[in-house]
Amino acid sequence: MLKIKTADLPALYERIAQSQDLFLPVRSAGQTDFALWQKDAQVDLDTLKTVKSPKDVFFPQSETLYSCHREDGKLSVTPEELCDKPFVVFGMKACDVQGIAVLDKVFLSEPVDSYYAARRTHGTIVALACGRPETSCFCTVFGIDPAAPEGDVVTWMVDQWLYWDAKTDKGFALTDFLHDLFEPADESTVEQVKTAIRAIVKKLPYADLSLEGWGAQAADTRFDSPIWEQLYKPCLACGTCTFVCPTCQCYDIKDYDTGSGVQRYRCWDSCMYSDFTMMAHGNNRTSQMQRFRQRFMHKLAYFPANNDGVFSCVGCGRCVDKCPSHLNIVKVIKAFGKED
Amino acid sequence: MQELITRAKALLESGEVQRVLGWKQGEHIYDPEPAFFDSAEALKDFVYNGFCGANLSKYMIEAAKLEGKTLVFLKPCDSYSFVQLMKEHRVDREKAHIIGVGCKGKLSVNKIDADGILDIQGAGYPDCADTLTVDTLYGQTTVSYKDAMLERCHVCKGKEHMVCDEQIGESADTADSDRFAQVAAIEAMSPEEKFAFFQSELSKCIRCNACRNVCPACSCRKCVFDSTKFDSTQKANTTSFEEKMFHIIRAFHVAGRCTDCGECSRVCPQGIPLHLFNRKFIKDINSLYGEYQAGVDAQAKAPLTSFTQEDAEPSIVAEGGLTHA
Amino acid sequence: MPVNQNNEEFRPVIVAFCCNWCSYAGADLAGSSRLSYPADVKIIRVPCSCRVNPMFILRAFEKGADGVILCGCHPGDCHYSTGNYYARRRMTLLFSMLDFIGVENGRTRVEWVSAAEGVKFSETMNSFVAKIRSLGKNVRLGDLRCKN
Amino acid sequence: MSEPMHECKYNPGFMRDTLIPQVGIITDIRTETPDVKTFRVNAPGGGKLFEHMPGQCAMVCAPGVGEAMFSITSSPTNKEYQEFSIKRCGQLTEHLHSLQPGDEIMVRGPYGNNFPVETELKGQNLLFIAGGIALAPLRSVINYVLDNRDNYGSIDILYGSRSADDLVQRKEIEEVWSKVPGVNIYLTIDREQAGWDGHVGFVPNYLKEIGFTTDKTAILCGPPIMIKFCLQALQEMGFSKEQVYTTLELRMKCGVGKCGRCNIGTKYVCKDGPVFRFDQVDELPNEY
Repeated sequence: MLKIKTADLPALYERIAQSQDLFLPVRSAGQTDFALWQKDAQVDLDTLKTVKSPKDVFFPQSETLYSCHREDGKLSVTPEELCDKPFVVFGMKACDVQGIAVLDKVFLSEPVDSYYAARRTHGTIVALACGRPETSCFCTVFGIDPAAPEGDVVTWMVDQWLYWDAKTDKGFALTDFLHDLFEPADESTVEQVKTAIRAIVKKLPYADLSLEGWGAQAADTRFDSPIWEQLYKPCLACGTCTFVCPTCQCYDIKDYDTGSGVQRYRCWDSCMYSDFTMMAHGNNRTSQMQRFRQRFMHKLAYFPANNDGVFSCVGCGRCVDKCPSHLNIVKVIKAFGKED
Repeated sequence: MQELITRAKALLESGEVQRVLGWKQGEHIYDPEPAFFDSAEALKDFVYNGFCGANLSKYMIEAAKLEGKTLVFLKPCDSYSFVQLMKEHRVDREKAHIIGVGCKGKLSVNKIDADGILDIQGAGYPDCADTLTVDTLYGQTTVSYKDAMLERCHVCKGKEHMVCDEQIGESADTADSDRFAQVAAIEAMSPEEKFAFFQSELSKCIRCNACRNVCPACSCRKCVFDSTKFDSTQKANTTSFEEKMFHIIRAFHVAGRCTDCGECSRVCPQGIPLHLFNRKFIKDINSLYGEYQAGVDAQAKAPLTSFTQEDAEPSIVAEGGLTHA
Repeated sequence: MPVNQNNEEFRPVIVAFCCNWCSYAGADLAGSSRLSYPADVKIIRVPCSCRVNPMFILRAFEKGADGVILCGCHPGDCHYSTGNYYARRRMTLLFSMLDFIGVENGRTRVEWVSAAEGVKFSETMNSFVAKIRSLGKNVRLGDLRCKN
Repeated sequence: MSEPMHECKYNPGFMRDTLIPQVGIITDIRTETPDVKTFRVNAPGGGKLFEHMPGQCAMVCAPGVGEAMFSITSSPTNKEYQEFSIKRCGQLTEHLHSLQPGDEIMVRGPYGNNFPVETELKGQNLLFIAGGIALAPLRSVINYVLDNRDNYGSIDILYGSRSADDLVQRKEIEEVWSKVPGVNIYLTIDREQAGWDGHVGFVPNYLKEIGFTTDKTAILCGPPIMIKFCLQALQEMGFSKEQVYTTLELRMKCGVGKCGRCNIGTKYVCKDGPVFRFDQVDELPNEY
């Protein structure tokens, strides 16, 4: 276990940024999101939840897959270069790290998505334990411990110190590179912090949320429930919940004509959008109820059925905070809980 | 609040209305959701408090397609949207029973600077406190009601309902700042400053379309941004021009129809002050074509569907005739 | 850097939306009268100035235009009697919005050019191109993806 | 392909990411019906773009226009080229119909599962039922089966469309398929038409009129309404759902079960389908 004064963190950022890209929570125009560190960046480790999850470091909201050019009637396809440089993501919370584990199940399963895999190979995750969990947090429901995240390096903020504990080879390599910035630390301080965090988490309003009835079996039992018809009504069919979610992975592939060729890019898409399943001969989900149901059934039933019971929700609570209609996965889970 | 429930029950039981459109108790005081209630029994979850900011007018477009009458609760500013939708023939006045509900300013939990908010006292209606007491996981704190109010309430359009069948509850005019002050402040900036301001605000946009979908004026069956005929990339979030195009066109398409209800800014997950675009159009319309408030009069001619022969030429912009008017 | 340093080198891309009945005919007259205007101007014929949706203007900029000009019949002379009056209001508001977000306000212009005004058409285009040359390349409204 | 080939580090067995298409040349276009054309596609250097199995699909893309999934209508036993029968019904198909032989498009695939021609279907008597453009996916199976005639029992093909002009691959049906021993062809059109002396009537009704015995495995493909009534008819005849195969079609973008569009229940139609047996279809939630 190592530690560094929080006042010295800018030196740490600068050191990392000398040799690789560093992504961390940056405050800009009043909101905090993960962004590339620059000298004048306003790093914000106090905000518990960035608006967007850090998933877009690995799975960007929009990325070019390849471009096509036509010359003398001949088409050529130029694939976009894959990420080939190491980078660091600093300050991911336990739920965000689990979010990446969920995305891994999608993008690293056969056939592997090489764009995503290249970023995963080159990215080092420095996780940060949650100092002040929020009302909307319910990660423990999914077995996540916000006091001890997964990650290549795990860190804790205690008073004026950042405690640093490398866990993997990537984490050790990064620690070696920064070793002169640290001083040795005592594990017991961190243990005390962990205990304190776990005590707060127990008191969270959603701490006792029950997932009973969800999981693989819900695919059969809950699809036809009349509850959906009640639940979806306030849904505006916007994509807020999808785009702030650390596990939503649906994407669209589209063309952009740059005037000197066509760039084919993929961008996040939302199953909440009316045209998500629209094709030339019709749409198989014509009502918002069906689209709403698809989102939650996918997270709570279909995904676990295909992935050994792992839910495609990590309880980060972003949708709880951000839904314009105050509709969210907690209300969905609870609505079914009441009926059983 | 009890008065609202009693009246709603009576109307449901008499068969005069088939359903009630109101707000439903959430998990906390600060997350009520818009909801339809089909029975007197369901109304046990009905809630009306300082956090019921959602404008229910847009839901009336769907309600107009249902059998029978819908009872809807509209706050004074929501009623402007309803009148505008009547003007555009998107809602059916005959199928709506409107209760004009009082409003003393609506709150945003995002404006309360505290972690782990569990409960808030003083946010009820009609009894609201000047100071809200906020219980959090990390202790108690207070915030003044005014400081927690939505932006739109600081430029309140007044206590009058533009349309309603009956009125329940008192309203308060909560305006305490000039509606166009923010717009004027930006107009006074240099082009470089203006551009930098909007670049930093709009680069946060995640193109979730919440601003569009919540907007009572955005009621097109098929939005131009959903058309496959455009390659204007409905969902790509790039920090280049695309966001600006989206937001300018979004605001332009509602120019002259926007009642300035402020829902776009309320719902933006990134806290982008989207109302600035709409309000800039309103300010220009007022100064060029005469004062106009959408949603006041369903018969009035809208500024972008009318003209006079003496209208200003577009060159007025380059000549600086608008910003210094 | 709003002003381009090498004005001689800079060949701006100008899109001119011209109404079919007056301004396009005016452009024709300019051509047949051998009045010159820069080849940088790309004319797009529209049935009426009112046909021009704000999206057309923004998309022209997005795809690389450095200046966009809309030409229609003089107020009162619209082939469809009132189209240009509506266009006038829309463009005024749109230009004001562009100014509001920090786009140099000389990049857009509306001129009324009749079928008989070949000279005005050529003068307008010459002066507009000169204006855009002095403003330099459009960096604020172009899509980054179109820059390569 | 002009650029050097390196095996993709993350996708052993692939040259590059599965989302990246290959350039293909349209070498022949046949007009089948007023709104269906069959496109023959070769690799730029000649030969096939890839190997596939009957029932599999591929993404056909036109840069700047779009990309969509089409079933490969040619049989894998054809060693020279691949074919796609495409009906004009949207933006992309409109564009494809405007192309000429020699034009280049992009293709990626093959995607999805295939009809179990080498396993469950082997040695079986087969009954093919198709309506309209849906002959496209079945044609690859039919030709595969005919080219491996000894491996299968009797073959019955029931095919119908709106009119005689809308029968796809009519020449091949009449000149090739009908001449193969042990193959019975039943054609029908929806309405009477001058010059047509064959059967008139909807496919499900004709199916009942013929009344097949249940010692067969049926492969059913067509518009949803036809599928519904044909399945009913087959069940009335005594067929079980385990004896009937079909294909599903949903909006697809990635083709590899990641983009989420064709997700229905726990299945991704692009990856787990498009071929399903009816007892499997029954397990899916009812939103296809």
